[in-house]
Amino acid sequence: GSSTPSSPSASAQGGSAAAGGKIGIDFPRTDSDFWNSYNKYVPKLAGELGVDLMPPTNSQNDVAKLVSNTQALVSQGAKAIVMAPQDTGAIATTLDQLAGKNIPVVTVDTRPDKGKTFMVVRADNRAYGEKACEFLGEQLKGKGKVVEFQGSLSSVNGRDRSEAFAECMKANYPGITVFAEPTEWEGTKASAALQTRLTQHPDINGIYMQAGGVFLAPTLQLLKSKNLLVPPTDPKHIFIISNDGIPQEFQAIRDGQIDATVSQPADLYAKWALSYAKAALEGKTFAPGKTDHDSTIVDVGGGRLEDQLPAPLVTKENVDDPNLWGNQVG
Amino acid sequence: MTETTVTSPGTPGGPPGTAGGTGRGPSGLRLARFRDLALVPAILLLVVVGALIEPAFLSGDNLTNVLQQQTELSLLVLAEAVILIAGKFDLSLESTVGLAPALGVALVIPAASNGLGTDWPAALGIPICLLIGVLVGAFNGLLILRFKLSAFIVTLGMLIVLRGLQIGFTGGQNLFALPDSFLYLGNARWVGLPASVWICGLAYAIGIVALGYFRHGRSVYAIGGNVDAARAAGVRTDRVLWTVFMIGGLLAALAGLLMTGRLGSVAASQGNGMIFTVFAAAVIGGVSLDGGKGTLFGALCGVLVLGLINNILTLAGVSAQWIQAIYGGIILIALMLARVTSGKAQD
Amino acid sequence: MTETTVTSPGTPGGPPGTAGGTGRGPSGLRLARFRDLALVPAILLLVVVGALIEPAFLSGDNLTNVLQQQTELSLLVLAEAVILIAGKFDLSLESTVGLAPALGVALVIPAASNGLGTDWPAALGIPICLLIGVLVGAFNGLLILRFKLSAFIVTLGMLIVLRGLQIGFTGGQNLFALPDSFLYLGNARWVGLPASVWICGLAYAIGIVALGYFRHGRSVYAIGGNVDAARAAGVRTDRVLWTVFMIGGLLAALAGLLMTGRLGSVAASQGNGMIFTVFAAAVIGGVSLDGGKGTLFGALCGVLVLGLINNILTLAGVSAQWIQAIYGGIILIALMLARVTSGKAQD
Amino acid sequence: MMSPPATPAVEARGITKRFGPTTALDGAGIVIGEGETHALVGRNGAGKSTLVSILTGLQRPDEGQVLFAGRPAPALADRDGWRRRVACVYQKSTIIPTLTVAENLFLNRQAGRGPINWRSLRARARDLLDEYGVDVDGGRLAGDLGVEQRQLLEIARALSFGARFIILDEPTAQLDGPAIERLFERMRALRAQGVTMMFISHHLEEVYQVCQSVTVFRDARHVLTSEVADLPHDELVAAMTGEAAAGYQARSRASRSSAPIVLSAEKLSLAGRYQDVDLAVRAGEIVGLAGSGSSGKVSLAETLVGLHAADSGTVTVNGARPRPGDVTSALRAGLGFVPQDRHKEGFVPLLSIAENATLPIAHKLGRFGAVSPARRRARAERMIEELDIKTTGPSQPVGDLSGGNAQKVVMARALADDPGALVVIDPTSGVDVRAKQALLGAVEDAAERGAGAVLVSDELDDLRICDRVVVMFHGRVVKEVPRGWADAELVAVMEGVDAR
Ligand SMILES: Nc1ncnc2c1ncn2[C@@H]1O[C@H](COP(=O)(O)OP(=O)(O)OP(=O)(O)O)[C@@H](O)[C@H]1O
Ligand SMILES: Nc1ncnc2c1ncn2[C@@H]1O[C@H](COP(=O)(O)OP(=O)(O)OP(=O)(O)O)[C@@H](O)[C@H]1O
Ligand SMILES: [Mg+2]
Ligand SMILES: [Mg+2]
Repeated sequence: GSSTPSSPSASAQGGSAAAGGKIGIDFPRTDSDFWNSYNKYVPKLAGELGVDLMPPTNSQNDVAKLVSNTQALVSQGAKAIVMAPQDTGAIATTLDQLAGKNIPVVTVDTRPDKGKTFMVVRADNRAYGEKACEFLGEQLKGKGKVVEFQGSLSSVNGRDRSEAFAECMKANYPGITVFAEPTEWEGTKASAALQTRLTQHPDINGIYMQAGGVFLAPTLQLLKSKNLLVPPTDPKHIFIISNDGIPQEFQAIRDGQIDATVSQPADLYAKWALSYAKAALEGKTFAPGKTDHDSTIVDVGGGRLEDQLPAPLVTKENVDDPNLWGNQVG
Repeated sequence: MTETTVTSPGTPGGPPGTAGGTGRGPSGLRLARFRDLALVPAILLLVVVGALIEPAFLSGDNLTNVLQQQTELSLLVLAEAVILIAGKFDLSLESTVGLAPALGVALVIPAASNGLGTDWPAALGIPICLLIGVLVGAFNGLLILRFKLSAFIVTLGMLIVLRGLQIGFTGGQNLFALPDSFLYLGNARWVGLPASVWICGLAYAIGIVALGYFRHGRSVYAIGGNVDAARAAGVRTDRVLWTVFMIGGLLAALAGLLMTGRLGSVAASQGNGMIFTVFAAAVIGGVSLDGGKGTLFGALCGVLVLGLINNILTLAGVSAQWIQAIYGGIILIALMLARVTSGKAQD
Repeated sequence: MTETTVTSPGTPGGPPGTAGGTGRGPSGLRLARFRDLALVPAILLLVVVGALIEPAFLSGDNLTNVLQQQTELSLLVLAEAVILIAGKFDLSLESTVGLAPALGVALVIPAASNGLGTDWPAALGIPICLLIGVLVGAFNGLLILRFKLSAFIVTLGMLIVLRGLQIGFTGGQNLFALPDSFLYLGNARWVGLPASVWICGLAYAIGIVALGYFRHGRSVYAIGGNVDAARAAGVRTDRVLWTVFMIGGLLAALAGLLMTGRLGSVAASQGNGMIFTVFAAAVIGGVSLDGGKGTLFGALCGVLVLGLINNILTLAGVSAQWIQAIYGGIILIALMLARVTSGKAQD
Repeated sequence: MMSPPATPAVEARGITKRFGPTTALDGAGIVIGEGETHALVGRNGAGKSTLVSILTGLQRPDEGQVLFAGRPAPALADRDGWRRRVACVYQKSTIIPTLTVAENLFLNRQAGRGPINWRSLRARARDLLDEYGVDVDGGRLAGDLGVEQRQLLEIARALSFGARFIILDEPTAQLDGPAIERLFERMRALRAQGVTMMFISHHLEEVYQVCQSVTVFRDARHVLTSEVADLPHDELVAAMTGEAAAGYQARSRASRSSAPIVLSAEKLSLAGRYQDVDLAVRAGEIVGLAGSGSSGKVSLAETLVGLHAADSGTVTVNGARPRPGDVTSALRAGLGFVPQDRHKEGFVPLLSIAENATLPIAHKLGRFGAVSPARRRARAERMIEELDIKTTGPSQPVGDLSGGNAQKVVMARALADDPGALVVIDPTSGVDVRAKQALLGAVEDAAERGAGAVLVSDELDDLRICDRVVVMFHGRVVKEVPRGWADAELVAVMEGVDAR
């Protein structure tokens, strides 16, 4: 039998004999606003969902650490694991080992290249890139120069966003020149690149930053010092779209400093990751199709399921929507 | 085999243009200057290449950008160069770059903006930031000099601890709500140039004069060259070293301050991974890891080389896929060029 | 002031470091052993703490995990320790960890799986991987020994270049279609223990015997201690150093091989940032950055200390927010403990 | 014990100092009267330099007390206090190689509070160097100087402080005749100004030349203090060694002109160092190589062993032609080598005596590249015994040995392989009388076993064991002096007075 969970406490179908058991969770990193919000939602939601959560481990963006953390969680008795492997290839062996021990795994944010997972909870990163491309393309009416702060090439999310953005630009807006700046997710690199680029091409009129948490402040600061932080009505205005959905981005949208962001649902990540892990322990199974929470479960090949959560585009119109996670944290 | 040559100790610790003679006899003086200027051909080459690739390269605006983007790095390199000349090591500078302004900011901003809730007067922000730098340096000095621990591991441990503290008390959040004083320094322009460039130039000028023309500065070279001999000559080696560590921390905090102002926030990862670049610039600039050798002017040239390479690669729009390989390749070539023009073995 | 203590020039102006590492006379041997065992109290303490915090700590499974997780690190530490003892530096090891297996894999897998399209026989994968390690070491040696460039900057440049090459030809993609041979080594168990643990144990055993009881091994110490004296005593210093660099590259490639097998893919960032930990482990284990001093056994203890700290912190479920600060703090404490129990100044 | 008039200028009482298991000083003391030049002598490792480091405040004694003019010495941290009371030429270099000569001279007193005036500093340095007759450019890096010039620098620096008490720890060990004479004149002038001095040397005749009183240490203890005039040479040696003295007698050897040539140089030239040198050493022969400052003798010897590659000409060792500039192939051809600067090229300070001494023969101490620690130890114990090295055992690091004993280890290393040819540079610098005998004896033993030796030295005592002395002057061989020379004759040749 299969079901779509209608709520976290959906009734068990596969018999709840195996229900219960500790859930181990590994946090990928603690030095970005997005992940910090996620890290904060997890224990809160675990309480609400009635999940028996072990003390979370932290792999500090290092897959080797993630592997050892997982092993430690298992030896401490974890019956299900939630993780967010930032390096999607290097986790394959671990997933196989966990599968061998019948420990279901829910991955958040990234889809492992290989290996068995119970569910992948993520937003579609390619969609981020496409949304950003479409937004800028429309605002600039298909003409102009755009600077793109790429993430690290060795991160899937960065690569997905970059590729989708580039493909969409090429296909739909050939009149827009894109300067793709490699930043390794570093604010200083982005700031330096933008400064250089603005000197070289003073007529730049669009910016796509792949991570607002890292690039927002440096970009605004630089534009301010160049007197380029002007309202959209001004012809000098540079259109900026960001990814993440942190409160500071919302504030910047309200202030007219940036124009849009794609809200990456930190709260939903936490909520559904825990729900699926719990469901796995309760013996439930799922099938592709629409869910009751505005998302779709898709089969990404080999029977691996992925719940693609909605990642709304936030602009001045909907920036005050209280449902956005960025409006729920301090 | 090359074993026959006598590896003569390279860089003189001499003050620029004065007694810093290497080599032998009357041509020694000239050689010494060359060594200091070893990177100048590399810099010239880069400038020519830059101008060919992109006319905008030579615009005053762009060159100012290059300078401004390197200010924080160059302050760290200044700090590290002095510490290396004194024969020690400091890896923890890169964490101080993040921790000092983070604490300085967190203590003065309201808890609602991720502050610590102490709400101290905003005017204290900068002094606290600098003080923290000095304290970190003093603590490093304590462990290294009193407890006789290895500078490398002490500061490696501190690197981790300080970064950890920053993540700990900010909960890993970036601090966005900066007091105006922080923003001012990172953004103001004085007489047409960014304030940070002036500050950095001043710091180097003071450093060059102090290391070149003052007794305590010279004793840094003496200590790095042979600490026992320096002690025998009456240099209070521990005191000088301690001071050097504290100045290093101070400069790192200042760099953090400027970076915070320029980027408009304190990232939890501010400074992360910079120490490699700091060492690269210092060593490329002729500062020896063995101590006692190198000049601040050389170190500054090292910073410039790296800054120019970065700028040119950005202007040239090199593909993200190959940028790192090319960057590394150019550094290696610049090194070999410096080696060939200076004619000295490096160390 | 601390000037009174042992480091003062015994016979004044003595060659720096005379009073160093080992003890003197008949009891000298004993003291020397103590120095080697300096970390043992720290290790014991960690084991006790681990057992108290979490009973699962002492389970065979967990201890095996600790060992297996440290195998790649320990191979790198072995390589770096030998290079440091020889008085040189190699930062590029961490890039070799990624590049060597990446190239080895990419040359044998089909283009569809992100391979280079050469489709060489799969059996060549491992030999190519190891060969690349050796070649990287040989190239480092060439620049450092023939061109007399500084080991620090050469290998720093190589660190960047090699990583850049890997990103360049893989386009930043992970390679996960591994030939079976790669997977085998990282996953097989021999007689109850992971194959990688055996390999690593064997490498250390060979290293310890070679450095302790073989002519070429001893000459590594002689070179690190005083390269001129070693040369005057007829040691072919350049040849030995070159070999040391090549072995270092080989070990790094081997470490990359094991890591690839264990993790089931070659990540574009494989090995990134490891070099800090490598140095930390080596130096905590008593290997001096000045050369000529330290043992492989000590270095292995350093690896174990770091591995145990990691494992205990994970088991203890320390809050993600503070884990780094605590980790760094414990390293500092372990160092001081080693200092106190060995009673020696570190360097 | 002589009781000096009034309060002594310097007094050390009951000093004990231990380094781990080694007791360097055991309740030893010294009393130096105001204005006198006082010699401190003793065998290598007697504790002289240790006393120096205590008298200059570099080390704290475990027990005992130091008094200056009757008042306790300043605290160890008070470096300025020490510097006002005592200046010192240390036995081991305190020159900072990365700084210039001028700056080394005025280290830590380049200027007062204000900025340094480099021009005037260089001028002051030039004056000082001229005053001491040191022909060095003040702008050169000290690290580029030879040992000799560095030693002169140390002396000039110490004497220029204007301190009332000066310690000279083996200042003459690296100097040639004229330089020593200049130093002595200087010392006499200082004494005339009432400066108190403590002088350490293994050349006992120097003690008689410049000192009024002498203290002897033996095995870390004070043995005697006496007026120099009251103490004949052999009694002094007996006090040092604890046994009746016997002067070293060069042995007579029948040098056979039919013996094979084991070491030769043909038309050897190295630009700036020496030109067109021919040299042939037969088995069983010891050839001295002498010449005063910058004669090129050391460079020549270093070329023979492969430390330099000659510009032209060939070197032959035991009939083989080692690769120029390759020490290993020269050693493999059967050469033994004692380098000039033992700290630079002689030993690895952290490694044990056993390892240092067997470094060139490691391949013979086991199979397949292995080195048997037991055989190494046995070898080393034999060497320690043969050369009478004062040590706690073969596993003691050489860095912890006193200067003379370290030199013996270097000699042991050279002899380890029973070399057919031997190149020995300045073997007895800083070595006590007994050790000197042991070292020269070792060279002679080697010659008797059939080795041919080149002995580079300016010491007439050393050269006496040579069958002939080849004298160089400004890079050329000027004369060959057969055995039986008179001191004055040889010195004249070396100084170029006699050169035709
Ligand atoms: N720093 C040290 N550590 C260990 N042992 C030392 C140290 N300094 C000196 N010693 C030992 O103390 C003893 C006395 O050494 P010292 O250098 O004072 O002798 P010395 O009389 O100056 O000999 P020389 O004439 O050879 O210079 C020697 O046995 C030496 O090995
Ligand atoms: N490393 C060097 N580089 C350049 N010149 C050198 C070097 N070493 C020595 N010389 C010069 O070569 C010449 C011969 O030096 P060498 O040391 O052989 O003479 P020497 O006879 O030993 O003199 P001394 O008695 O002063 O030691 C001298 O003029 C010296 O200054
Ligand atoms: Mg002595
Ligand atoms: Mg000489």
